[in-house]
Amino acid sequence: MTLDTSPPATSETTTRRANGFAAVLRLREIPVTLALIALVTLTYMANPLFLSQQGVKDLLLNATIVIILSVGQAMVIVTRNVDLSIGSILGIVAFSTGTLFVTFPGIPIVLVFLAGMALGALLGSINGCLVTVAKVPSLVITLGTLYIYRGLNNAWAGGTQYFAGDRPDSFGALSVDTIAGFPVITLIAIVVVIIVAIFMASTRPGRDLYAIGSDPEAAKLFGIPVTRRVLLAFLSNGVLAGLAGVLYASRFNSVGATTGTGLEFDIIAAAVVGGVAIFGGSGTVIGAAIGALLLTTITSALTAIRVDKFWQQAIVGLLILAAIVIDRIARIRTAKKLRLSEARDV
Amino acid sequence: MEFIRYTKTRRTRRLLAFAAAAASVALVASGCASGGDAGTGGGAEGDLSITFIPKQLNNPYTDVVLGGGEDGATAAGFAATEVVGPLEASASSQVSFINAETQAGTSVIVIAANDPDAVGPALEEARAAGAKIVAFDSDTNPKYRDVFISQVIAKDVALIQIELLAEQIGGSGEIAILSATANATNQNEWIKFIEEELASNPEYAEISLVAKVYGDDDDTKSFQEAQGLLQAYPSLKGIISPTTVGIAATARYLSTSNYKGTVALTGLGLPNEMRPFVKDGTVTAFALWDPAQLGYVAAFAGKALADGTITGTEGDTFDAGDLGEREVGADGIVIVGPPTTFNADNIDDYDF
Amino acid sequence: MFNPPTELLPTATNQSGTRTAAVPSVGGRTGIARILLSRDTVMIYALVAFVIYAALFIPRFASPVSTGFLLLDVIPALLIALPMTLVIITGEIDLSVASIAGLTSALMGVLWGAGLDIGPVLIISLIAGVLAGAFNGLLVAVLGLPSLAVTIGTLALFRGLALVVIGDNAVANFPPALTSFFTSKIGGTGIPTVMIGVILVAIIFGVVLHLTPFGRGLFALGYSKEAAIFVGIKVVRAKFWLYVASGSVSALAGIYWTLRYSSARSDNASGLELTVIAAVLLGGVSIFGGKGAIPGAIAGVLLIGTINFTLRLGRISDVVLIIVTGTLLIASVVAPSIFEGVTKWLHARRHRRTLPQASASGATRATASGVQERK
Amino acid sequence: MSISPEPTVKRSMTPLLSLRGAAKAFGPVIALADGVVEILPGEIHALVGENGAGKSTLVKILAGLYSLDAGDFLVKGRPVTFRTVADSKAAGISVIYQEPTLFPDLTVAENIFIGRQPKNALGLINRSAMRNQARALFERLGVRIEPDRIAEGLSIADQQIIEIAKAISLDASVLIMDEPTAALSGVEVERLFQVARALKTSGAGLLFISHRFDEVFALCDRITVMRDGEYITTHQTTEVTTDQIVREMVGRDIGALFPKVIADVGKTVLKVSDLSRTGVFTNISFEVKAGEIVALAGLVGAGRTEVARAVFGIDPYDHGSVELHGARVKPSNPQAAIDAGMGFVPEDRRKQGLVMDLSVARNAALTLRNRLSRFGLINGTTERRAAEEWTTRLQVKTGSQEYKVSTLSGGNQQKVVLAKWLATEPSFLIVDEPTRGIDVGTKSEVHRLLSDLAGRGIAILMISSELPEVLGMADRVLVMHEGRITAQLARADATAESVMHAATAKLEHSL
Repeated sequence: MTLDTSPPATSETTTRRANGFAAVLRLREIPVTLALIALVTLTYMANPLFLSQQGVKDLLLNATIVIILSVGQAMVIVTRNVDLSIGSILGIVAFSTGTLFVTFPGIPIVLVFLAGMALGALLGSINGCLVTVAKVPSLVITLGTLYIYRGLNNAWAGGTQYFAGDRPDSFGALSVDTIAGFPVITLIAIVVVIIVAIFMASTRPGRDLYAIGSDPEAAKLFGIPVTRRVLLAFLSNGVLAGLAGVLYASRFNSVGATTGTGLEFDIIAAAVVGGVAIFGGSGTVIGAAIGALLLTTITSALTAIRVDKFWQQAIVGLLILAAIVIDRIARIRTAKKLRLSEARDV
Repeated sequence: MEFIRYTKTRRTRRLLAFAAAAASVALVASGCASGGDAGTGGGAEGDLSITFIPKQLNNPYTDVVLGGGEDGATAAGFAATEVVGPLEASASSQVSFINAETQAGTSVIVIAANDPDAVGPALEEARAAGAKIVAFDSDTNPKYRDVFISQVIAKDVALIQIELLAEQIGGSGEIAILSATANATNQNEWIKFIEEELASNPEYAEISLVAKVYGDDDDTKSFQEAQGLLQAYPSLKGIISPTTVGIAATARYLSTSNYKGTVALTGLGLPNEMRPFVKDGTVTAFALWDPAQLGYVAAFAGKALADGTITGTEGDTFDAGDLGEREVGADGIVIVGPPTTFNADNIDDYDF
Repeated sequence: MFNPPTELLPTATNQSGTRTAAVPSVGGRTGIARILLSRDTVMIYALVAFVIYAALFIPRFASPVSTGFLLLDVIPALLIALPMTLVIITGEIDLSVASIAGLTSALMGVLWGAGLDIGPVLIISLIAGVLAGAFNGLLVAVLGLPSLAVTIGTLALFRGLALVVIGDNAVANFPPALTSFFTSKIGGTGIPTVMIGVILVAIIFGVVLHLTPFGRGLFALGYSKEAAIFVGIKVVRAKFWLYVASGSVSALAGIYWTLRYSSARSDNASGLELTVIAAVLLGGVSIFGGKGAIPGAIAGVLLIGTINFTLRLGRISDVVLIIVTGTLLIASVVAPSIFEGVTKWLHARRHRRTLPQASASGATRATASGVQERK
Repeated sequence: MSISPEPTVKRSMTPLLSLRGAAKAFGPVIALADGVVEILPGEIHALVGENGAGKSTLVKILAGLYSLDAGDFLVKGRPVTFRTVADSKAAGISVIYQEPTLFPDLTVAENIFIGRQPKNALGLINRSAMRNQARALFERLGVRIEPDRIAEGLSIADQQIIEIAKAISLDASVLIMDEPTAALSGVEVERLFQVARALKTSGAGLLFISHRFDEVFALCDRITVMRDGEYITTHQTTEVTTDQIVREMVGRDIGALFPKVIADVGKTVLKVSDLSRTGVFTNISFEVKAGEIVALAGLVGAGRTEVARAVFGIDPYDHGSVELHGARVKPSNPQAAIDAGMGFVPEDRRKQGLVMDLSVARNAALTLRNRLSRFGLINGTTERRAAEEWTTRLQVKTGSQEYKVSTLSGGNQQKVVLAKWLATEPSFLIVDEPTRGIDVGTKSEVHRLLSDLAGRGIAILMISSELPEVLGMADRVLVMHEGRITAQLARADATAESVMHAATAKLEHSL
């Protein structure tokens, strides 16, 4: 990963005012995109099968669920909050999906999606309510609900697991069939990313989320409905975690008590790698999605080039640290540039 | 065979767990519940109690084993039967459960060890307090237990798997193994025998084992390992997965990819999990012993140990209820029975 | 010693010229009442109450055996909770502790497996912990990167290195004398011998936090970094050494873990970070920094440990434990807010009743300081 | 969306805003007992009063942050009840706080239009329209700020301008400015006033809250005085004097605001030689002698605070040296500076001077933590006693030493800051804006204290943006401009003209 390519983007800001804002945002996504391209290219050169039809499909499928979760998490992180409970939400929704299909054979798939997202929304909004009403940091609250939701999932599921065979073939086909080379569930993820990206970049409530994360006190003074907006972020995150839970049930074989355990840090890592500032206010969901794609691709790439799998986690760790450092460097450069342009103005 | 009862117990236990969870959100309630429960768990003088500690609760295979275990315990005449264990299979998490059982004065502890050594000191303490230790499913270091109830003769399991696969891939080509965790005692033993057989049996001269990967008995991880295998080894002809989680995850991947039908898969699986994959042609045949028997025999072995009928030395024999008499072999190992092969013709006859 | 000069300042000439803003009643408690009602003291009451309850009503709980098993179980969390308290008080966090413990354990296994003497093995493993902590400290304190993100990174990195070092192997053949020492008890008390060391470490951290200038500085630092700099607190240095301390103690916990279970594996202690943080927060340490105490944190760890142990004695599923832990954690942080909210609401109601007539007469104008006089 | 106030000015006598008998209590504390204010169209109305007089509460009521417990609130003749900030905004009221509240991560344009960004046909935010409208606003205000840059790093003056632009774009008929000039220097204040007058001409009403009487008299049409949460009176500016206002504010006559006593000047305590930090300040050399108050004057951003921070070791410097009593002070090490005998009362009391959530005692003893420890351990009793010593001496008004310092008034907080530094017995004290945001009563107390300290042989370096304070208190005035010392004036030579000239001369050229 190098920094060499950022200067063109920065100089553009000064010359072309019109694109300034977008360029600043893009800046944060450039390193991760380049890293992704480099990774894919190198792996492809080492093992051409990596980009075979099946290879690409697998890459996309692996990333799909993580992408959806990262996008949701990015919405929460932008408001200077965090949701650690998503793994538990995903687990409980995935299991409820399995349960629905078994309990009501022939239930329309659309209904299952809606039910999963509704359950996710409920769990997400419980997080949101606790965070906004009790005014307690989300890290603590969602650490608590991480345990509680997981406990409920365990209590509910016990040793029961539902398998792919318990679900209709058409449901499983969502993660098998492709349209123009893209698996159906990946297309769902892409649609989600686009919708959320537009929401975050180009609607008033979306921009409010950035304002809240940028300075919560100022947001209150300014009259932004902070409580409602933060609640919205948690709720949306819940909905997306719910969606991810349903898709998980479509893609993987078994859903049970431990489904989705330990996902939380991977998802936060994906968002951070994608340039979402951990203290809120900046970063985009596109970045988070690319971050998710990068992290899942690394896993596949290392396997494909037969690198000792023990290195995998260490490399992911290094990548997260690299992302943070690069983000800091970018920030310092931007600040310096602004100071210079200010000096010229005076 | 008693597969039917298992389903019932599973549901009952689930209900119990749910009720307990609901009741205990209030801390006091949980304390009360534990107080009430403990009375039965402790056991009166002379009554024998048995506790099963599986690798992990809430795992379908484990549930079948435990179902058999509970039936066996009742049949063998234990006054109290308990199942405790961690929710995640980690090496050290079983220790505190063993400790609690030691304190409860449980007569027989039946354990499937996540790590052969990590549970050692705790088991020694339990023995010092008078408990008999029966290892089942996955052995501890032999010095820490009285007997080990093995599914089958390890070599038989290895041979049947390689035989099935060799048949499916036509006797030649690259194969790989997708195992559970790398230090699971039983897995490694089977893999060792598979490797030896490949090296020594001229029938398998054309077959080469190119990779061993580990899915940690985690569905997602096994799934991705399977996927990685096929990408890294394009000419792979077949996969052996000697673990129920691994084979199901791999089957799921194969059935959803275009490797379906071109890459063979076999190993050890639960018929209920594997049924759709056998029916859709992803898997031709796989093997497994009857897991319920494993628990069943373990309970009877525990009873015999507690009664003093056997001590776990080679040549000891004990009555195992419906399954007749069993003999303790070398190293205190008791073999349950031969593995069964499941295929499209017979899979519907089984329900576990 | 400090010796102020006498009679320096006449200053403020007239009392009425400097009207104090009314002092709100909150925080009005003094001295002993404040200590008796503080968040961490309440935690200690809760712990004592629960232990008494368990001793009375849970069969087999009241025995030295319980003490032994319980303490052996909580020692790793107890150890790590100590530096974690200090780190959180400065407003930072360290999520990599369990990974450092795992890395230490893996390293011990490999070194011992390679035939080194146990002495060097222990020393090298401890040094690894120190270095891991220093690496965190470098990134967080020196480079000023956000600790939450950094330690999520090192959480993965250190666990990854543990895997790189030992792979999927497990090393178990540590000297029996040593491993049995780690599970031995002091006489018939049931208290594990290693608790002596743990208590020593706890005292060191307690003293450093509560009785030294450095500790004073940490509280100030947690509230306001700027203000801390102005009184000469070396922010970078303080944070750096806290992370080193955190790494070192995590390494100790890793060594303990390895020898107690006599098993060195890469996945040892995984997930412990969340348990520790939950316990520390439960013990009254504020995630915002600036607030907290070592006794409270210890009480938090012991409370969760005791509940855990009681549930196991009663053979109640871990499911209950996770739900109880989560609920306690949320309740402990939400309860004060709700309490505050209710108090405010009650006040507001009382005032809505009294105020209209007050302002109508235009005369009542009592402020809390009560020294107002109108001219 | 229209971004300009109504072009036609209707001069009706219906007040834009009128509040009578306003009351607000927090628990047992009555913050406002009888608040009265009335703003007419085309008027700049001043609200003055000591800290704790209830001004901030009143502003927050107008802003919709607090709800009224009692009182009549009319906007353009109609009674209103504000539940949220949005209600207040909808009624045409805009508030600019002392510290601008911009979102550092958002762009300038977005900061202006947040929550009501122009939309395109699809209902999505139209960025180019937003940018153009922002640019148009800045043109009207006669300033050049790039709408697409992020707000982080903007000067306080620019941030104020953006706040004003925001208010204008809201079509606000009432603009409330809570001490907007506190952080501004002369030129910037003048620019702000121009904008304010322009708004007034266009028919808006402005409420201006300030502690600086020169500004109040220069700008405002009427002045409302408050004291102890109550309305006292309203004057036409032309019919009243500063003295009278001050009397009404404090309810008594106040002695000289600047009780300067010329002390005997002793030997050099602080010697700064050739101090430079690239891009911040260059070749700074000066001395401060025992018993002397040296003022460091200049515009905000001239580098005054930066020099002080470097001297005290908070920031590094590239070259040069700092000597105290002839011995070099280690750079970048505040503890070394403290040990050598320096103290620093920083400009931002809430963020830098105090740890707001700690008790008065802990705050006051924070500087002493090393000295109070024996064998490395601190004795709580000794600590409290040491803290009490100085807070008592400075007559800090607090119910208990254990109260959080955040519960004290601004003036008393500043006394705690002074107490904690005086407790270290400094021989050299830096005071940065020592009376910012403090009421008149405490202000003169602080001035008396500084004078007294100098009289006792302490060398004092005072940074101040208030010219009267500089001229009234200083024995010598150093003026900084763009990181350099441009003038050194003796007390006799220091006049408003000479100081301002040195502080701005170059700037005028460049403009």
